[in-house]
Amino acid sequence: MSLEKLKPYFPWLTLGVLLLLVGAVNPSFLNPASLLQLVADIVPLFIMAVGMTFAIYIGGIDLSVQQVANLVTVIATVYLAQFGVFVTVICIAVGFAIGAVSGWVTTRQFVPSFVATLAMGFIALSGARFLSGERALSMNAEARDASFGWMFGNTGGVPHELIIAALLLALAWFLQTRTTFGRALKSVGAGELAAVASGLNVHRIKILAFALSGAFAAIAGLMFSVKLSGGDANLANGFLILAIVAVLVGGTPLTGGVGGVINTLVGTLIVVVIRSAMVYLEIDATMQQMIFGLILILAIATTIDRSKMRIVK
Amino acid sequence: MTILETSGGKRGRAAIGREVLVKWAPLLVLLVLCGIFALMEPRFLSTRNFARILIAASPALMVAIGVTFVIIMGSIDLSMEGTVSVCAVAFALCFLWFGGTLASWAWLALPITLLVGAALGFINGLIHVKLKIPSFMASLAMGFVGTGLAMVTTGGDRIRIEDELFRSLLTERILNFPLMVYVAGIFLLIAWFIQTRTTLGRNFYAVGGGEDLAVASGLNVNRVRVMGFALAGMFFSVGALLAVGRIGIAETATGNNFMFLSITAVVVGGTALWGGIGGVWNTLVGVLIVFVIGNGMVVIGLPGYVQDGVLGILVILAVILSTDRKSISFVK
Amino acid sequence: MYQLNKVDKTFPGVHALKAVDFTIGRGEIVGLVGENGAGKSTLMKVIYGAYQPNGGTVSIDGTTVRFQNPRQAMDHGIGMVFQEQSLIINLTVMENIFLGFEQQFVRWGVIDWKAMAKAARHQLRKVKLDIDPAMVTSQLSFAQRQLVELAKVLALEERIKGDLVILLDEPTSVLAREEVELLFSLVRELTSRASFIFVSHRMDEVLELSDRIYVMKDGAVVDVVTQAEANVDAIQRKMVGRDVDKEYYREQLQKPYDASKTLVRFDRASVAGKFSDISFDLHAGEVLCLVGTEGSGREAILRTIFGLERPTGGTVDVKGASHCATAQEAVARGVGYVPRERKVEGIVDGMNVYENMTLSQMGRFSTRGVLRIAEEKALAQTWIDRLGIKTPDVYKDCGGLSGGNQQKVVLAKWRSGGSDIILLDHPTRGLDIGAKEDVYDMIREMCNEGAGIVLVADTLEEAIGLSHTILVLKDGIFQKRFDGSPGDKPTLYDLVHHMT
Amino acid sequence: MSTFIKKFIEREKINRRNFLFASAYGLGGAAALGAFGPGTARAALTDPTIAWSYRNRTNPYWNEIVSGGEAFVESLGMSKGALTHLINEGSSEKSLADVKAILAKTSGNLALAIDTNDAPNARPVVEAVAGAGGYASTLWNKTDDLHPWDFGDNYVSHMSWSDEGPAEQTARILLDAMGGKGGVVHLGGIASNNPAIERLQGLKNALKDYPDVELLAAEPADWDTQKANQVMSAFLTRYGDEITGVHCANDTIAYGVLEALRAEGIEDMPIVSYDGNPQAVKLVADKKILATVFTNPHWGGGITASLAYHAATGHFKPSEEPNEHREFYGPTILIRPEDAVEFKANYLDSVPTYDWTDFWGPSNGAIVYK
Repeated sequence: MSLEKLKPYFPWLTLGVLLLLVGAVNPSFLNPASLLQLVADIVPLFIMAVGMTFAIYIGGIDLSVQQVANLVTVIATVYLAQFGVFVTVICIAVGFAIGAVSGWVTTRQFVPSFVATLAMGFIALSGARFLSGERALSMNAEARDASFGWMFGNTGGVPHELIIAALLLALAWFLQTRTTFGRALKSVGAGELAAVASGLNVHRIKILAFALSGAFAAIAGLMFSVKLSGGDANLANGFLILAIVAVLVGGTPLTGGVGGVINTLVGTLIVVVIRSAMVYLEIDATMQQMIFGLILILAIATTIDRSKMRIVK
Repeated sequence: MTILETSGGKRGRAAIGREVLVKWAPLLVLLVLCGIFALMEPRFLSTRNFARILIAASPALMVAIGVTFVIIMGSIDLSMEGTVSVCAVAFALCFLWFGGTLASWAWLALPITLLVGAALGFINGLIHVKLKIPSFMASLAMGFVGTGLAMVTTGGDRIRIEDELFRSLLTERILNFPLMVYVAGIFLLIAWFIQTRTTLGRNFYAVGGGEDLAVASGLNVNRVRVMGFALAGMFFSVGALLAVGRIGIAETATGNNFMFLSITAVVVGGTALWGGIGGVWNTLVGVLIVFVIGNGMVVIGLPGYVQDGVLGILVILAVILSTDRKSISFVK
Repeated sequence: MYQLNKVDKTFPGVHALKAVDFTIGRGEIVGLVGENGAGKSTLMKVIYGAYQPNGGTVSIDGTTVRFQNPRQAMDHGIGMVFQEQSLIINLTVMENIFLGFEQQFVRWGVIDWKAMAKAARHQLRKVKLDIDPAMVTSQLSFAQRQLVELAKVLALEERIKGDLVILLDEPTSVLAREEVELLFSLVRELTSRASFIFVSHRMDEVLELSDRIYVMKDGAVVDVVTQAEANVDAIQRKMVGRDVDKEYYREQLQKPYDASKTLVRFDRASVAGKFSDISFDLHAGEVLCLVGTEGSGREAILRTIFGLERPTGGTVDVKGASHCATAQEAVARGVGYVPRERKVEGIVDGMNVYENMTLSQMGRFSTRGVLRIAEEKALAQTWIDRLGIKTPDVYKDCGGLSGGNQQKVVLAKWRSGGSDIILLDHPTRGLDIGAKEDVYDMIREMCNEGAGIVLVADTLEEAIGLSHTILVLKDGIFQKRFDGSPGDKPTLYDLVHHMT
Repeated sequence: MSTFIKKFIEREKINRRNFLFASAYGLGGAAALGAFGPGTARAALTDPTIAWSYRNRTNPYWNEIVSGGEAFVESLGMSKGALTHLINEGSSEKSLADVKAILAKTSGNLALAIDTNDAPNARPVVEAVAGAGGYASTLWNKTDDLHPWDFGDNYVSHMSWSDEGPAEQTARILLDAMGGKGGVVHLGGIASNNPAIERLQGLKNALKDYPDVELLAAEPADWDTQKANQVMSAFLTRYGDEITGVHCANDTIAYGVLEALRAEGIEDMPIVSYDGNPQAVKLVADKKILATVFTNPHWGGGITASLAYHAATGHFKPSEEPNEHREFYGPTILIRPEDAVEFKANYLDSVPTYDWTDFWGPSNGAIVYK
């Protein structure tokens, strides 16, 4: 097999090598039960990263996801008692709407998505701070268990969180590969002008991509909120950079049109392995960030496919 | 994040009016904002308040100018938080080691800090160019490394710089403005000089305007890129010096919040993220817009929880107003 | 005196240049022709230093040289004027001229703008261009930019000791005829300063300008002819290895159109700033060609039909209903657009053959948004066979196909979707002769199937050869209409006369 | 020589046991996954890993907490390095993920001291630790409906500080210094943090007795020096000379305020703060700050780790302790200029040696919910 053919598998190889390296130093890391738990714990982050993939896939970026998730933790906590499990609908609708506005500002008003989504994030943050009354709120325990208690059970040893993540991934993958929308996304990411010249409604597709990113961020926020049984305007802090890194390490470059949600799965796993490995290998906490950065450079250098990048900017 | 410009080139004379308007739009936005805040709270419009805004804005201006050069090249640099932290810590350690006052050999800490910043930027550029990693990711990772390095160096401690001579950056005033504002002004002029009068500065525009074309013209684009990142790193270190001068403390957190702040400011000022357009004066206006909004909202007494949202809306509006919509077909 | 001696260049799996001998003397203009893939562009890249040959030698005035990059070639007086515009439009004219060579104007680290402007004016005078060197390049016309490029290359003159060799790669492709004439007379004058290598698809121009012509085929030089002995037919035969006769444009296949069936009607239509008061009817089976220079309004008319521009005066009807408001609507109503920038607007580089082919008609291959991919593949396979698209399978990334095959994919996209108003913008641009003929075949075929075609042709010959109707435009205003039935076609002169 | 070899042998033992656990999981396969961890059946742990999870190292407060944790570990005869640090950088997600990772690594053989970064995060952290058979003590953040006694022994204790009272005390000192009239501004912490809310409330309580003092504004400065600096600058524009006193939610905010005032050449503004960081104590001694409140983070950091450790090793059984031993307030010491020198000598220049098994001696009574 030539190097060229192996390229799409570089992210997987990187993940495998990382796992083996860490496992070689500390075999208990490869314990299947703890690995499964490890993966179950990053489900909210993963879902957010999957959503972000849509924005990056069309060549944009969505920096509002973390604040959308923050807002959603507050909404979920405040309205859970009133609406029960249907609070999900409100949360997703809010995420979708914020994403759609970001998309509209980007496509129709020509504000680069970097700035447009950052600014929309600020607006979401304002909403979260207002709605929470600037306090950390906790969910009504009975209401939480009644509506979302099932989320933390197991079926045949598989945590339900993982099943949700798998379903959402399947949905995203189906959208990406099997629907006209997914095809349109790809064409916009790889050749926006050709998409226009083929009569696609490019604006609508882009707005929808950002809206989906927002909706997934909302689901991530909701799950995190239920998991933590509460919400406040800072609860989801720390998600954003990791979500971006997960998408990029997975091999979906910022230029768009390449990669996809499966790549994001690998990327998220790589990120989480690096992070947990720090704990396993007892790396001094003050050095972790530096080492994370260095490994990140290595990981990206090995995972990205440069064949479609004529110019590296 | 790329953009395609319409293959125009035949913009008629009639379009010039609009172009001029777009060019000056950020400044207009700044003036209008000042006007609105002044109407709502007359105290906004005082020399002392402008001094306060400028004190707050000076470090950010330096960082934003640094990243402006990189953005003009069509790249992006997200390493500023790490670089600023490392430079602040390096400065403080050198400064204290050399004697702790500018009157002694400790002044050496100043050029050393600039070198540290430039070196970090240089490494950043090398990773980007040599490993062919897009600058977004390379610099993001380098940012982590920088913050981590500052953390390892200090172990999380804060280092106080008590030297009165160094702190005169903040305490000594000429014509109601503290020295650090003038220092920032001088570096702004230096940046302008680099941008307009040096080969390197002009080559940034060449790379941003058409990298493959620049290569074909025999330009060593990789060298220009690496130099651009090094120059950015040097300006980040100036930002670090001013940040330490303002608070008197160097710590890992010195670099916090500079990333989104500076890039927002650059874009609000009218420099295009896709490269080739804009410059340091745009960045000055952009930084001022962001800080005037921040200061103005507190001055007119907006509740805290509204401030983030208003900032978001105003930033979007400012960018919309300063975008030449006719010249671009899509933006990502 | 520049010389290539038995130069070889191989890439993995490809022998791109086979023992090529090439010489150019002082003040000479040498033409270089060949089909796409014949090795022209590889040869050029070797000459200006972008590629390093695997075998053979390159020598200048008898001294062997080896360039590692274009910059070293420039230092030896070899400059390149690129086919695509290679000026950086956000820089000033003088910056472009001296890009990469600013050091000569730097005093103590500072660029002396006055000195640079003075030097730039000197260069611009060589090409007889009287513009302010401090102007931003984006404000120039295409023709002016071409001259600036030439001036930029000529600036090498003062920097190097030896003679200049200047490569002109398709310099006329964006120029109107009048501008081409200007360029040619300039080049002839400049032979006192430099020698030129002229590369073009436009055979008549090569013949007109060159002292000698190198003909390439399959990576080798198959013939060198002098201007005196050259003729178009002979050269084309050498290039393709077969005859290219009058049937080139398939005139014998041209059938009368169905005048009773109007597809598009322009009635005193205008788009402010682009064209005004244009009237015509496009009928089923008709090829209507818009002739004019760049900016004469040809492209704007196409864009209007495709819903990308809105008429500001008069009416535009598409199939009896009002004009299309958006491109989506146009596509839905059967308009297909084959853009000039094939690689950017025609195909999506990064998507495979079937994905590209159904891009405009995904609705027909999906149920409630879910694609029926098996049907897409079947469709693609059908059209691959029908048009003879050279691709290993339907999964091939279109970015990796040759230009001709890319164009066939684009045409298949519209034809398979049943579009019956086809807008062709320079459909044969950059294609080799074989691929061009295939495109001509397809145009005839579409007409016979009842489609109406609006064509902006790559050359005037093409316009004359292909069309039933020719509209000549100038500065957005209608000049003259020709009806070109076979045997009764307007001449080149007729068209040029009204265009300029 | 002996300690080194002893540690080596101990470590080998742990690794061996971890390895056995790992094999058990491997063999058990999917069937074993459902019952998460064998820990619930485990009564006491031997030689548990001691970990401290906290926000960051850039805040002196957390450095003090950490020094306490390290002092405790050293008291057990181990080196400082034996304490595992988990830094969450202000991310609840990372906080939880790190806890899960270390639980998996140690197979639940863990004594964890933690501030969970955000109150809602406390529940999943405690549930995870309890589920794996580890022992946890929390500091500062937890929601009101979460109680150690609902988790048997595994959720050992929660310590917090009632900041309202001390903040009211400092406020009174401030308001007296202002002569009982004029205007005061408050610069708070991250708005949703409990201490931030309580410290502002303390000021408001005090203000009731000072009708001539107006609370001009209260803005969050996010515990951040730079942000505090900017907010104070803007306050100076808005209120100018109306400001005659500044109430800061903690010391790091006070530093920013002091620098903002210094830039304006204002040297004599009455300021009070909170936390009692060494640098702040020095400023109190210099009368730049009128008062700060020392919460003894060194002790807090040590005792939280100690509680978790000693419960884990069976030194005491948490479920047999009264509720006020499981949720209690930490100590507070008010520092004014006249106390500063003595305080500095007692607490900062030479850190007192604490008896880390005197769990509740310096504490301040059971936590009261409103």
